[in-house]
Amino acid sequence: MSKETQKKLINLAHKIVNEINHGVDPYLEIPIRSLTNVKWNEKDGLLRLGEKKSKRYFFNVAYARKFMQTLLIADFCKDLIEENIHTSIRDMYYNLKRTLPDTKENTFETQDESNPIIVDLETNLDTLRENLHLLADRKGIVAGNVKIKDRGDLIDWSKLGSGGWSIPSVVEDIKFVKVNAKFVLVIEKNAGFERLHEDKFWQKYNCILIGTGGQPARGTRRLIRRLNQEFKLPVYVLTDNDAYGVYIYSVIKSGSMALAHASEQLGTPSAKFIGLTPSDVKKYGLEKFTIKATDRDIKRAKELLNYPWFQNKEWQREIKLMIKTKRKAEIEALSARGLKFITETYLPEKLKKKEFLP
Amino acid sequence: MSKETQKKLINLAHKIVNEINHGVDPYLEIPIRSLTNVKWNEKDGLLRLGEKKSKRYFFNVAYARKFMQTLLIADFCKDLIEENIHTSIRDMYYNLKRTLPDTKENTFETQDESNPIIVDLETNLDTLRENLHLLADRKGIVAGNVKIKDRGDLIDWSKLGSGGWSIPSVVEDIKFVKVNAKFVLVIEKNAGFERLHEDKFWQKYNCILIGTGGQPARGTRRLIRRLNQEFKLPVYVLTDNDAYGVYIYSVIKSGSMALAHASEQLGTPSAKFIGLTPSDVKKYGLEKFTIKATDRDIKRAKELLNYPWFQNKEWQREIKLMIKTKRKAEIEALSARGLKFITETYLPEKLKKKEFLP
Amino acid sequence: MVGTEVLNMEKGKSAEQLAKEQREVSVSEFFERNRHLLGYDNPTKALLTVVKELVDNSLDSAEDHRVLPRIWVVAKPKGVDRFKIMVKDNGPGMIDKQIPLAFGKLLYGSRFYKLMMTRGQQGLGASGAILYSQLTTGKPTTIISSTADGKTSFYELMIDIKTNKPEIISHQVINDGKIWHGLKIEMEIEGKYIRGERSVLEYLKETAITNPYADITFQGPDGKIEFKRGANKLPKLPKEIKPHPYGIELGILKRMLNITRAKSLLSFLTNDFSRVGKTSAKQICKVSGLNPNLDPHKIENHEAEKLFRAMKKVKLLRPPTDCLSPLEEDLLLKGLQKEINAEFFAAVTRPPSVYRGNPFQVECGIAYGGEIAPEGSVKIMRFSNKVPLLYQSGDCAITKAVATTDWSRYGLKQSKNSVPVGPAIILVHFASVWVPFISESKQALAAYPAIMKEIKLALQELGRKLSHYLAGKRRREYHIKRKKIFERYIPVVAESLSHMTKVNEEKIKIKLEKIAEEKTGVVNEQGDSEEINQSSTQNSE
Amino acid sequence: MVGTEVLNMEKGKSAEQLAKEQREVSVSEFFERNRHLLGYDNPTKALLTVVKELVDNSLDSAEDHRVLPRIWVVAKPKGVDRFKIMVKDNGPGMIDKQIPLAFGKLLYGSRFYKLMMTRGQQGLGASGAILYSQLTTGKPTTIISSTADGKTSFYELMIDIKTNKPEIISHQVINDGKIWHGLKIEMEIEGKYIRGERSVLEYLKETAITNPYADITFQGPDGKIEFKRGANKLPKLPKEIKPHPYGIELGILKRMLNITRAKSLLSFLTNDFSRVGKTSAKQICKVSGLNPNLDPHKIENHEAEKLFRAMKKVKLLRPPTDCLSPLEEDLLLKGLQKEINAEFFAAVTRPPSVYRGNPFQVECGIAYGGEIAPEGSVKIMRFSNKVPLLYQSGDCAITKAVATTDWSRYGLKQSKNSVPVGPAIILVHFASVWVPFISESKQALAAYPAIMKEIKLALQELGRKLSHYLAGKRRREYHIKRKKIFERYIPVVAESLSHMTKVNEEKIKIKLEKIAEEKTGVVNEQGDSEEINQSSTQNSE
Repeated sequence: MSKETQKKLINLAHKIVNEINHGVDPYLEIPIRSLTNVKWNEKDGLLRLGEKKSKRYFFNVAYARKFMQTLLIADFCKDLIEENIHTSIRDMYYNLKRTLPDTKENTFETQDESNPIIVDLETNLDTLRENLHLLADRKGIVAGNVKIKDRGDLIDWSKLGSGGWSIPSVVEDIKFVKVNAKFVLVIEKNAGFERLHEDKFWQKYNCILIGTGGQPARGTRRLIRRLNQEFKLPVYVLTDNDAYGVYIYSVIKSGSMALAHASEQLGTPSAKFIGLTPSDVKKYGLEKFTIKATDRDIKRAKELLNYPWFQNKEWQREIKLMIKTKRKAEIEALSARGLKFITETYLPEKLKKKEFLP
Repeated sequence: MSKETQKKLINLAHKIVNEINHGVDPYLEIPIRSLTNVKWNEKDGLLRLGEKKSKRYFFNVAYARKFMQTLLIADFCKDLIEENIHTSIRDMYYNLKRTLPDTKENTFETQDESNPIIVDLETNLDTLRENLHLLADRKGIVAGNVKIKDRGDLIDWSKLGSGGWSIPSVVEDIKFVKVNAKFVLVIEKNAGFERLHEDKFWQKYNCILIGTGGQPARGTRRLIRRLNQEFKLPVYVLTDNDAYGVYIYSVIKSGSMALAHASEQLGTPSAKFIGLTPSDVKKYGLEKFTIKATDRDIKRAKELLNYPWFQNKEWQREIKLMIKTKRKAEIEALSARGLKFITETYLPEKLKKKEFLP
Repeated sequence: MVGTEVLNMEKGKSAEQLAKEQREVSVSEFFERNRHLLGYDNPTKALLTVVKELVDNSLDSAEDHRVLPRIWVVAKPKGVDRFKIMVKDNGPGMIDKQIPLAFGKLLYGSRFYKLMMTRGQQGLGASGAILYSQLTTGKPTTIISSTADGKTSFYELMIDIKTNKPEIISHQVINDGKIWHGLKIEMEIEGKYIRGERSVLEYLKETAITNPYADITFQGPDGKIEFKRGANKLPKLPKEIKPHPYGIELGILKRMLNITRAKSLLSFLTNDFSRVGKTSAKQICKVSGLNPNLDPHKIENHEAEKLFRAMKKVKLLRPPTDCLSPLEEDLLLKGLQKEINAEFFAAVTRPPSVYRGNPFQVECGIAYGGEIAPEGSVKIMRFSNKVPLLYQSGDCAITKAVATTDWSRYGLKQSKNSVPVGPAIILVHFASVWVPFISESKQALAAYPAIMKEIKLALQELGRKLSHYLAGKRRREYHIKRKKIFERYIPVVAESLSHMTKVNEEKIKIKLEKIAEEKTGVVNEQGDSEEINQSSTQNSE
Repeated sequence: MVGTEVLNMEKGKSAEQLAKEQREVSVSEFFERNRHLLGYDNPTKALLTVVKELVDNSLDSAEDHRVLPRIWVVAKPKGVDRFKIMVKDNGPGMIDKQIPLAFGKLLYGSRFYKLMMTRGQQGLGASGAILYSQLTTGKPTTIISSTADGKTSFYELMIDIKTNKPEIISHQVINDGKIWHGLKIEMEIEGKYIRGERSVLEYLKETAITNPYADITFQGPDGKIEFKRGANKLPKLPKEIKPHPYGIELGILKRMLNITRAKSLLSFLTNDFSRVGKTSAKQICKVSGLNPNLDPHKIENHEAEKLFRAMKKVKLLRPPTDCLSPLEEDLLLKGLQKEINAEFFAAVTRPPSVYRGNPFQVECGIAYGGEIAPEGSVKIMRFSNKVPLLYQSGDCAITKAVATTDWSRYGLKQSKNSVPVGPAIILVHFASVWVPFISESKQALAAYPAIMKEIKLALQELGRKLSHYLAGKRRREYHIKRKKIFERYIPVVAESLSHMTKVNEEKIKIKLEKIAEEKTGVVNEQGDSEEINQSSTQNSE
């Protein structure tokens, strides 16, 4: 994959030099990533980039700087691939930052300038940043009845004691040696992961437990997809009962606007939502343990209501309930019913009755 | 440890009942945790709680609520220990929250109310929350030439591929089977951990690599101390060059004000600071890759200047330089000198020349 | 002077031509043109000003006469933006031949020269209203009066603008044998009637507060409203005083020297000034280096200057303060209580003080709670010589003094240097022989330091009274709250303890309740400081 | 009226007693007491007011005389808070016998009755200053004048306060044969000299801007400062006009009917008003239902009202505007240019307009950039009839109009409804026969809708001129910047491309520079919209 990407980088450079040789204003063609050009593909259940592209000419004051920055990053990534090293996008920013001669202007002023250019390049070349040898942050943890091989090490996810395996940024090269599990349970919070891990939930119910620590990192999303695609494991997602939690589920399932070009690698359309739902609050009598939703929560929930993949009666009912009650609840609220309620009652019941949201 | 703590809880309850039986206003004695009562013990290099205590009488409007809350938590922890389960402090909050009869008042309104009461109880009983079976958040990662046994699993920290072992909240019960390393390198950032991990730095230099992901969690601090105490491994800390980074180092080394009662379990007084220092910025010509320090950074740096364990000419010079230049720099700024600069030049040179700050 | 600068001399006017064009302007013409100076800026304000000037006159004359004022006010709409205004009083009335001058001539009155506290001062009140009436409607004003001599005078009057003299449209004296005293004045004006702040009604309500001994009936567009008398006592009659040497200016001193009846400087000083006895007078002469026997009329310019300086140097008693007629706390309270429905009232009257040689006195009152709206800023009612001030609140020394007093110490919420917030009305009354208004519309007091100081002292005293009341109220509430707190927590504490110790829960509860009973019998305030700085500790995970 | 309400009748005053106390107040006495109405609130403002009144008089008389004004002003300290003020002009001078009345009597002057644009109007300027001088220093004022007749008059004058009549301290006419015209006035006052805003110097500087044809020399505590003449042209002489029917009030109409020389209503209407010809007059009579042949002196009250209403209904031409004397754009620009160091100047003179029957005209100017401080709010210079207004800026229609104009459209920064920010001075001149000040201190214009509208229209026109200038400036700067941008990035782009493709770096660079040269020859603005919405995409890791 990386070698192919390297070739694409060089071709891009040749195209531009060719234009310059013909005295033509050189340009970069970048797919538009705004609402107007991101569509949900109903067939595969993923957010996808459309066909609309914009041309960024170098000799246009509005784009000259971005044009220059894109070439800087392209050149940098070509070298990374050549030397076969990976680097974080932050390291890259520092490595490329320098002052333009006779000015006070830098090639990049802040990392906020270099981050979107990476996505520009990914989409222009139809590749992923992993193939450009750029790493995003890591934060996921995993445990379960799985053995893998990574960089020559054999790692048993069921033999990690009270700890877990910290999921790296790039999981492409992981080889699954043995996958002896029936489903994947993804939990938004690391504290929840620990609770379930302590109770050996993954052992009792023969599953793979993944803690995302908030919005899942790319590596974690990719791992979930791989387990789902390669071993046909069902994926269940457990988040807080609030708009943010539903959004996390939505991203795992259908991909995100910002990374629509990578949905095919990162999304898991068949994922199901196991909780917490607004109905659960009522069902388990947790009303007193809810928190007032902020205006921002409500605004976000209203946006969720319009997502194409939530156009079904179950989600419409739940999200509307969320908006109506103006309350939210954390996973931990289940502890009000007892500390082991989540592992001994809530999850087993949901799994048994197949009480999932689509 | 936990059983002993359980006994202490019951004794406390008996003491109070005894007072009530004698018609006396019952009270809790809580060591004061403010500046006036936290002292740095020069001999062992740790922050320690002093002797000052305050008495919280139940029949004092200002303390009645806290008194009630302390007993609720004490009773809850006694049960946890009895049933041998652990729980997060968030789960505990939800479990104990309820509305007082005939009022709109809850036993706890927010978690901000229950968190300090836990520390009250820890200090009153002279124990740690781990012994009360309460878990804090987890977020550290480790890799290196070490084999451990945890909950019956044999885990090899050198065979975790591109991932790492996620450090749990409680590391008390870990058994070290083989520790074949010469020192511990603690890194503030997970991205930095990954960079060094990819270059197999721990293998080349035969060390243990620990990523804290910001301010280290209690479990991570405890693990660092155990490696230092039990295997006499030197500990070197690598953080950003800013007041926050120095503070992280300070907490690892001497403990924190808030957890002064736990310093003996969490602090590593012999830890050394390997970088980034303000002098490094000059030495490696990184001036252009620094960031303007905020007023808050400067305020914090001025506070650091007064810490007793920084009363040596090296730290005074460095912190004053930080205040004077009003600049800070991230670890990643080293990438400006090349992506492998940190692993191939910066760290090896520092280690070789023993260029550490005390 | 510089010949080259002259352009078209043929077109320019010569000094002779210019001289011919000069002529005298009558004071009526001046005020007709500048009627905003008298408060007739627009129809809304004009309606208020007319009522105010006439009612102030009525109150002044009734007080002069030592009768409890009884005043009738009518404002009757007459087509678009037209009103007929009638004000009638039970004052002494006016003798027949005096009426035309008193009402048909501007700057004519009895009070301009007096150092004595009265409402109107400059002889511009009623005549100004008549001027406005004829300017906007062209109609004469009707005046009816009797002095309890069995005769009643009827006048229809206008003002001859060019000469500032009364123009009598009709005049009758009827020997009707009715024995009454009082005055009734009726005029038509251009005006607009509003409700709320700065309305006629608000003016009358505030007047009723600081004149609680008056009985006022108002018949307006919204029907009849009565402000009943709340006290049967008049404030003491203010006395006229002579000027104090500290308060006069050089120009006035020279004029006094010119017109005095005294034959010697010494008698001029002792007779024509307050607080100058023989000893002080001699000392002034000595300091000035002038002979005490000098004829004051012959004193030269440079000598007058020496005298002027000497008068300011010699130590004298403060001016007498019987020229002031404050309401006193008792009447002020009655006024507030009769017009405002509140739970607490207090009033403070300061001793008289002096600014620039002028005696003045500040009093203030507060009404708190009850039906007063708890939201928004405290309402400030400002008065000078018992007259409400409705405009220019922001520029007034009273508002500034209220805003710069620290009310948070007395239990009201307040942002720094702002009017406090809460369910209160604060009233301040400034009484003086010479009120230092910041403009002729007479709606805001100038913030002289001496005045600001007195107002603030009065407000602080008032604040202490409020604070005392609120503290008592809080203390009572605290006792109840305290007991409730313990009662609420006891079951939880008992349950936890019982669960841990296996001691009977009910037993613990009963014991605790007993201790609670003992502890809440008296307030235990000293306990609150036993735990030090608990809240400042941090908690990091 | 209500017997029981009488308290201590023995102590009260009878109507007879009260009547005896009444007397007339002279206008001088009134203003002595109320001198703040004339601008003598405090020593600082008083010094400014004295200079202002005297200089305004001098400018008016020189313009009347059609000479280019040349004015000398001296303010000489005389001990603590004392100043000697001298103002001398080259106007027509004043004939000897006129001098005492013109200066020694308040409300005496030539301009009060005229509908014509002049600086002073009410005959209170110089005499008010003399009154203030004698009140604070007790000294007479010296007046020296000649009318180019070979004689010079010398007067020492004071004002007799009780009678409002001149008091001549000394008088001499010297037959010196010198041929000059002009007037010199010298007085001593209590005053304080300050610098900066609201100072004598600021007043003179602003006066020099709107009177660029005047030459003013000021000898003050900081030495001699000259405001040199910048134009040799006087604005046109304003003409006196008769009142317009739309602008008068009922009371004034009645007075005019009373004193007219006309024998019939028809001739009254055509002779005594502007814009009323025979046809209009007949129409007015018809609408009012009055006989055109009626003797105006015999018109009754109710008839006058009918006439009044008819006058407002009949359609008439706007009043003539030759009573106005605007500066016109040319002189305004010269004034700004000679006193302010800026990079851009513009001026706008609006056509005359009318409010309430009074003709008025607005003009404005702007100075931008150069030495004007770029921080803080734009400085607003306000003028009425060429006289600077230095106080009460916040209350003035001009300030309000500036704040409510949207300057961000014209290139100045501005928060909503605030004075804009930037390196500019905005000048607004309001010219009218009758300036609607909000108070007698004559420092702020009332915000009548018709006036606000005209000022805003003027400012908008001015804004467009500024905007045009700034757009040109920006365009020039943009061209340069654009070229520089490409030049800056070309080496980086060339290096990256060369590194990736191995094509010679220098070659790529030269080609790119050639394209840049072509592209920056003309501005390519259409390209800026080619990429859609790029910046709104998010980036999540």
